[in-house]
Amino acid sequence: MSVETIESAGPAPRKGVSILFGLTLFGLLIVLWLLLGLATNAFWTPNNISNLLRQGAMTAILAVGQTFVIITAGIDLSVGAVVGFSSVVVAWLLAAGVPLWLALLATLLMGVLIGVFHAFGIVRMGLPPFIITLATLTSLRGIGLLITNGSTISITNEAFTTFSRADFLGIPSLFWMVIVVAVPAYVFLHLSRFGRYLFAVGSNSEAARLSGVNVNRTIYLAYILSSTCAAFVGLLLASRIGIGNATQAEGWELQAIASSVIGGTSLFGAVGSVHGPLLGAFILATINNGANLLNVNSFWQRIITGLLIIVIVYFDQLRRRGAR
Amino acid sequence: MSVETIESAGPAPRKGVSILFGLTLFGLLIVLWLLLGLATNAFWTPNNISNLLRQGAMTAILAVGQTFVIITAGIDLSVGAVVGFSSVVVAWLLAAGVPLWLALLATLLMGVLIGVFHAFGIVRMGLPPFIITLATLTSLRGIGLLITNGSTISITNEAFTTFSRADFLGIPSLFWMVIVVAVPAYVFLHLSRFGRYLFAVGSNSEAARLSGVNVNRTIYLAYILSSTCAAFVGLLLASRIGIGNATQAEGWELQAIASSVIGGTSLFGAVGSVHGPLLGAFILATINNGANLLNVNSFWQRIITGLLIIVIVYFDQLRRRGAR
Amino acid sequence: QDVTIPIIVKDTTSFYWQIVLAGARAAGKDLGVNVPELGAQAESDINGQISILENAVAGAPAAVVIAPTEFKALGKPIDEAAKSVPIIGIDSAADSKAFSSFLTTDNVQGGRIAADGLAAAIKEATGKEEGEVAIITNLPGVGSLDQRREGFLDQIKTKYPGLKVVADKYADGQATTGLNIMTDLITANPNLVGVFASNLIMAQGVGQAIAENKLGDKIKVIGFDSDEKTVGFLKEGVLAGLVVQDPYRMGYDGVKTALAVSKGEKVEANVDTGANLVTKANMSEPKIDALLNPKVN
Amino acid sequence: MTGLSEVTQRHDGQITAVGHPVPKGEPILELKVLKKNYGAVEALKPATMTFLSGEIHAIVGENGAGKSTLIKLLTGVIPRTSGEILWCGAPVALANPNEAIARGINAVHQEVVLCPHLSVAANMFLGDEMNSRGLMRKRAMTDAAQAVLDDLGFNLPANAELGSLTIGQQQLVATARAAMRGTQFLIFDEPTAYLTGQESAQLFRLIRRLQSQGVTIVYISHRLEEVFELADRVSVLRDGTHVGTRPITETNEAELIALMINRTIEQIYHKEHFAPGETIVETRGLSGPGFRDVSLTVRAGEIVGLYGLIGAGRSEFALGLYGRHPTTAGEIYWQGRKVSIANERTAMELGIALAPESRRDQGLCLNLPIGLNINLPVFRRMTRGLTINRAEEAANADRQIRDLQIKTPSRRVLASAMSGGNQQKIVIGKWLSHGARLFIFDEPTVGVDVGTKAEIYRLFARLLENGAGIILISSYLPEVYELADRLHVFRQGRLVASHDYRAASHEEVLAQAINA
Ligand SMILES: Nc1ncnc2c1ncn2[C@@H]1O[C@H](COP(=O)(O)OP(=O)(O)OP(=O)(O)O)[C@@H](O)[C@H]1O
Ligand SMILES: Nc1ncnc2c1ncn2[C@@H]1O[C@H](COP(=O)(O)OP(=O)(O)OP(=O)(O)O)[C@@H](O)[C@H]1O
Ligand SMILES: [Mg+2]
Ligand SMILES: [Mg+2]
Repeated sequence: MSVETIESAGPAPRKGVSILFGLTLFGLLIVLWLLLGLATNAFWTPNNISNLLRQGAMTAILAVGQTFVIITAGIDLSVGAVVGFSSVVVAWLLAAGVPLWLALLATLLMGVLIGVFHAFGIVRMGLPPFIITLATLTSLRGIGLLITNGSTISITNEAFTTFSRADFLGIPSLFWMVIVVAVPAYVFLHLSRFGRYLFAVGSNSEAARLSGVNVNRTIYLAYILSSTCAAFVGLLLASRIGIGNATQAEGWELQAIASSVIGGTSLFGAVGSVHGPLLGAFILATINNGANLLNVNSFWQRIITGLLIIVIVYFDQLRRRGAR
Repeated sequence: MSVETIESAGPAPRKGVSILFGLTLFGLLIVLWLLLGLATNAFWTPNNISNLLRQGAMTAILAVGQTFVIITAGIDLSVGAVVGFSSVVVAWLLAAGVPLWLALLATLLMGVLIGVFHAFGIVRMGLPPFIITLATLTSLRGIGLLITNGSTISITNEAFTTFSRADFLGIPSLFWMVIVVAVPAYVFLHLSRFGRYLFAVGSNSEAARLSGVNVNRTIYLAYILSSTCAAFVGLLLASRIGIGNATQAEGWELQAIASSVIGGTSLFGAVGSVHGPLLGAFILATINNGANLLNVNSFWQRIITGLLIIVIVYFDQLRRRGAR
Repeated sequence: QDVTIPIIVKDTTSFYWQIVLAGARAAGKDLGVNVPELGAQAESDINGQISILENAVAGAPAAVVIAPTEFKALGKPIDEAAKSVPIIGIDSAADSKAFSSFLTTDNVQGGRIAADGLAAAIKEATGKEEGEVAIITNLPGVGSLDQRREGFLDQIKTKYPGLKVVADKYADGQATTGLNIMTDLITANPNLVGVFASNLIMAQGVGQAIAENKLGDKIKVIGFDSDEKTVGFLKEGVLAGLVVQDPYRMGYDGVKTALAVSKGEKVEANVDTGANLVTKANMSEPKIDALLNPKVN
Repeated sequence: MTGLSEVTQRHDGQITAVGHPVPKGEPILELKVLKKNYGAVEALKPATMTFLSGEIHAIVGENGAGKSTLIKLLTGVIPRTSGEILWCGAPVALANPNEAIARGINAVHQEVVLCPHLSVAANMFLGDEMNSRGLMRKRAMTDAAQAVLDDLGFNLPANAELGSLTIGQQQLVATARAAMRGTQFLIFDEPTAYLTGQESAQLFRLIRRLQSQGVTIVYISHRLEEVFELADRVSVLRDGTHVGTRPITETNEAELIALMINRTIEQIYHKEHFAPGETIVETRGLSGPGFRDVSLTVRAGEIVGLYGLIGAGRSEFALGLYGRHPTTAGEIYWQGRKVSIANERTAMELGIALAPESRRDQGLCLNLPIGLNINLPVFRRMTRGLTINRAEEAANADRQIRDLQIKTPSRRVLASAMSGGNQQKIVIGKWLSHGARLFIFDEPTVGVDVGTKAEIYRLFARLLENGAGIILISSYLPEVYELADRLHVFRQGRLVASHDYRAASHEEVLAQAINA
């Protein structure tokens, strides 16, 4: 691919450039916010900022999880299905009278197991990540529909459903959850050696193996993290909409991947960060929020989103090439 | 990725093995058919075989187009949207009184242009194929909805709408269309030098370039073929459902990719064939047809489809490794 | 059970169609008929439903009950199918004269009922039929949702000149998107007094937004179809009303009629199974209660 | 000195707990009927060998003889088919690289296997990071890596991204990394392939230093003079069989070559002189990315050699001339006519062929068959109507495989399954079948065995005889020195000196390249 050529032709962004790049994407977000503030009075109201933070939160967490996988040159198409399935599992457990803490724990554990299954398929069965996660996507939706019999399970636990609406220190709890995920994710990816192994495996898995890196364990780690993030988002979704429904979160995998790539992750692996996908997710959320506030026709909204994705990623490419 | 390592560790299927592999996938299809024949009386009725051929046809054509792109180590996520969009375009043109032949031609030409746009984004703007085609996916649905104003356009041209139901020599016309696409596709991919160039670009675009291969033109070719196949399928769909509707064919891109991979295409590029995706598409169609005939609950159907994808690709991997 | 009568719904993954299937299942049990439950995986998947119809006919059943997912598109395939088996239509119409019998709710009428319900609720709250309203549609390109939207918009325009539609939004099939759109509408339109969420998923999402912002008194929401969650919202006053159809009866009577047709009995050509507005006031009436709590299992 | 000893000690501290070094001169690693099959290919037939503690043990053999296979078995990269490996007298499994690393067995592999996206320091510490309380000490690692590089005399920045370095520089990083870790047993698989004389000398000093610290060294090379300079003992592999081990003092080049290829070669640097014909190409003040103001001419029947250190700009000049990179100034005259070469196809149409420097990145489509690789430049010529003439395709591939003695059962085998030297032959073969007036060979004999090297040089002579001109780029001074009719020395992107055939001494040329 020509893209690959371009990416491997010269030195990739160095440390300083990566921070600069993060800043520039952040700058874009700020510019969007300022423009929307000028265009509509409603934008800068505390209420709307809260909404925006809530709306971007779930995609942001999914995108961070997805980024781990993409850095290893893999992909996880199942995350949307895992979100929907988790919402069903937690609703089902709560309806069966399982205590809240146990239901949450069990759902997260199920996320871990799905990740283990993916990595097993990739490492032991030699399946392409695309295929094994596509298969899980298909099957999980089926299992979820079977559990709910094609309908929804209401969640009556008040403590659980009010959580997503709550604020803490004036910031929506959903956004706090982004911080709760992003901070350890940052430490893991950028400061610990496991994060470095993710990059090494994505860059040249043979070299990593020869250096004594446990490549298989690294792949397990990446997929477990992705699925667990997705299960966590499933909990947040269940809390937010108060139901378990297996067909929810359809297409969120593509949104998560898009957020990650907008945030500078390379689908060829070995390039990515934690702050990038977060910014990517909130840029997408801002586009939607802004379009709603400006009462843009829903169809135009789609067209504009597509064009903006192209423009943003294009300028990102330009900047990176220029930075060399 | 470990998969990549496995694939590059030894020789990939040689000529003989590739035919054997094709045969074996073909064998699997035959086994499926025999089993279904035993399990249900309705399966081997001419009527049902016609249905099966019709039902697999559109995915098969999409999968062949997609395979060209995947061989260059790219991906085309837009094909489902192009199918829906084409159905709108042809319906719109026909409603505007454009003669049938011109409407068909214009729709195909639009497919070509979409492919050109993709390749332009990849080659000139340096965008990852995943991103540019994802953006087109989003925007095209928006444009289609804008044209139809969120609704549908009826097609009154009888000649056009009866085509998809017609038979020729006892074989459904839709299946003839598969042949019409597959035969030139086979010549192109396996017998012409351009096919070789696709493989070379997917394997190592720099080596291809230094060997005098016009890498950019090869990429243009791949994406144009994929989009044109999709536009062609859009025509078939419009003929089959008798309307233009921008939201049709949602998720068909994943089905096309899955068919291609089941048929032995490697998502890392440089491995693929024309017969593989055809078999993959008809295996998927058979699973659905059989499940319907056996009255399998539609939720179980999803679960089984997911599991079968894993099993089929796993055994394919095994055979390929064994063949070394 | 030698007699087979498949029922083909639009989307097996939605609660509404599960109720239809439950009715059909019950009829199958009562009448000793084998009833395969078929349907596409999304209401927008026209090609999928055509394939399923083809497959069902290939099994040589006694009759087929179908809820056509799109008016024009299913016309020809149904004509074709009717050549070999009798076809009974339920829920929505199709461009075909080949139906042996037809049991429907008129979705356009459903939209009108929603408009009436919304106007009444607004009047009850503010004393006048005036203000800004919005409509949120689950997905574009879905026949029944289009018809509801059309009926609603038409009724507002012709009968309630005081009501102004300030937003006409489409979501992507996700409750969360409905929720997000609604919170943004609340921000962007402080004077909003009413919303029509034209299917179950949107009613869930929009209801959640109203509940989160505790605006049940100020913004009146009419939903379409019902489940435990939306009935709960209705009780709490989060939703002002729900337009409910009688899916259970459609399924049950569909199979029953199909059996009669296959035996050569004469049946009524058109049956309207009706749509009703449910509000907090009438929800405990026995007839409505039966609609709200169908016997799914 | 500080950097290396510091780090080595740190690793010493970890390793000594694992294995006990054996007294100098005793067997440290023994192979007992060790065997490796790749499917039907017997890469290593049952081999029995002994490595003595503290020695420098060279291994030589033709391309595909099984040298790299042996190394991969010793480092746990691939599993053995049968046989036994004894480490300090006890059998060991060596089932994965970790096990080898834990015992202190390290290798610099033939193809540089590092992570291009990570920094030099990150690569050097990969799998063995410095941590404190679970977090990496990035600064400390960068400093330590820089100290080691400086100590070894490698002028490389530790915080640069590896992918931004040339292959040669990457090779140095791999060497530094292994040296930093290899405490007991260190294997070099053709380490000098991408190094210039000066760097080679540095490497040899490093190897001797490690030996004096008690490290056992295994050294694989196709350059016999290196073997005689360094080794204590030398083993020969032929077709996967161990045909003998000699103390270095009891053998000579002729004997080794005879053992390796089962026949004798009177002269490796086969050189025929032809009267120079018309000028094929002339550059005047050509500049581009990585090179500046280069003027030279190539005439029919002559070899023009380009010599320089790593990064001197020779490959960039070649790529510029070939149209891969845009040139920014200067002119190119092709057979007296001014031309502009905007892309590779223009160059090919004029009659230029380029066998590039990196076979992995530029030369080969590794996961495609050998036949397709050989035919890639000539498919256009084989097209009849719409399709390719399959018979012609097969015939051409088979002819090149036969002529170049590429060791493969079939043209359908993937290029990735070939040994390094055989891969190089595929790259050359593809340009021979294309044919041209001007051949640019960039490091054509990297990793190629003596026998084949002589074949390739003979091939050059045939090309010259047919009226072609050759630009030969090599970092191996003897090669360009012995072959080039005119030798140009590059330094920092500029052509700094030119000599006629053997007109200057080795020392002079080297000094000009280094700018002493
Ligand atoms: N992955 C593989 N699959 C199949 N055969 C292989 C593979 N790797 C190497 N071989 C074969 O094993 C034999 C030995 O190869 P090896 O790489 O050990 O040679 P070598 O002595 O290192 O040669 P060179 O001097 O060219 O590097 C060759 O015939 C080669 O083709
Ligand atoms: N695309 C580029 N743009 C600018 N400079 C480059 C580019 N590619 C390489 N260089 C620089 O050009 C110089 C010449 O590199 P080149 O690879 O041509 O040297 P060389 O003499 O062939 O040495 P060797 O091949 O032995 O490493 C190096 O300093 C390199 O970093
Ligand atoms: Mg070797
Ligand atoms: Mg070079």
